[in-house]
Amino acid sequence: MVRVEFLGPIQKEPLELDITNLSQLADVLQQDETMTEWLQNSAVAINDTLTSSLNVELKDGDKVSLLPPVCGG
Amino acid sequence: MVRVEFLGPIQKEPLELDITNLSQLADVLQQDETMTEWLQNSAVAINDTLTSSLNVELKDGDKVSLLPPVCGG
Amino acid sequence: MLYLYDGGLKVADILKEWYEQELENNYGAYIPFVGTVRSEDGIDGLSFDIYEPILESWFDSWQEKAKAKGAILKMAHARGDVMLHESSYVSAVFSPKRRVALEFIDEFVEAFKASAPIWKYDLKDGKRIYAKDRSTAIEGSGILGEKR
Amino acid sequence: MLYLYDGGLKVADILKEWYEQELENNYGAYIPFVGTVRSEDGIDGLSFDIYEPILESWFDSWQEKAKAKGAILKMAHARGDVMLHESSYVSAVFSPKRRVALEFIDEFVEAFKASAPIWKYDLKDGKRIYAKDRSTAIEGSGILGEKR
Repeated sequence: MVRVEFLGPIQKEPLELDITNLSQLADVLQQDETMTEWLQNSAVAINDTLTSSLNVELKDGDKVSLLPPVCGG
Repeated sequence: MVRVEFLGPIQKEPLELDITNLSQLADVLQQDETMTEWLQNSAVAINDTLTSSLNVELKDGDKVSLLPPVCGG
Repeated sequence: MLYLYDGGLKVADILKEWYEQELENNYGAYIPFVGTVRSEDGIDGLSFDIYEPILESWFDSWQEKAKAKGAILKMAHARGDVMLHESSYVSAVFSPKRRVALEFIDEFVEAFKASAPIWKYDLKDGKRIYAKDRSTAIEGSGILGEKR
Repeated sequence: MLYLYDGGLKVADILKEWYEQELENNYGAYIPFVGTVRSEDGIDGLSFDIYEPILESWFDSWQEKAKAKGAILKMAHARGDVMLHESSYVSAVFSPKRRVALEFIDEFVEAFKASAPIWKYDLKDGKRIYAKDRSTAIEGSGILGEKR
């Protein structure tokens, strides 16, 4: 299972999904209309490292995080 | 009389001169060979206001200051 | 040298502590940046969420950039609520030379605003409202939303 | 808001005092610059002469430039001897917005180095040696040396 976490202002509980890559995650999340805008403006991290490509394999125990637009300071 | 002061590292006592403009001051100071380099790299203030022109009249009681290269901080 | 605190920062203590930490280390220039909550749009304060694992690796990567220039960075940020006229953010660069320090504090503060994993909310009328309009999408965002 | 002190500056106290002076005045950004005496070329310290009447009018003119941008400046400098790892100079800008503050502290510090009427000396082997090679002629210098 892969754990998916939604950070900051995204009001969504974590998911535990049986997926093997980020494209599958995109398929799942695009079903959820409340996520449409967040999917377009959020960055993605796998095990706390940012990725800019969907062509990444996921393995059991991996953690995926969605990071919406930031504003520190 | 016009008082002429030499600031910072210029090792020269103040002068009291009977002059009416900065050109006369240049004539006087250019006689002093120890001043050659300072005259070329110093700024000039009259009554604590910097001037960039020799065409300035001086009157009795005025103060002229020579400011050599600076380095604060 | 990344410090996170609950609530508003004790700025004077932080600036003093950092100054004293580096006093003997022969840095000619110390430039802190202090961010303080301003009264605007009727807010009572701001509130912050921080995702610490990525903030730490983000900060480490900037510390490496500083080191390559002979400089070092320090940073403190508030978690949770920070009320009006309290400070939420302090960062600082120490460098042997002033030009490096003046350029690096600017570069670092701007990168911080654009990419550090921190989310800001306005506190207003008892609500905590995401500061969406002032937020910036992290570089590389949007891959999960691409049409398929 | 120009402060001159004999000998090395009490930096932590100065940074704290300035922070507290402006805390309620709705400035979002506070950026101090602190200059500290570095060990190099075998010096024991630095020493400074200041011509105060012109420093004051020079500072006032920069305060006006800050004001035109909605910002304010503060500055402290040491007179006389400042030993290794002591600080001789602190300046700071307060501004509602960070871009103004980041740009103005850079502009001000560089202008300060190039034109404030302060002279620096190395303290070395018991002597006080004018730091000629690091000094900058004020703009408009040389009129008395022109060939006639």
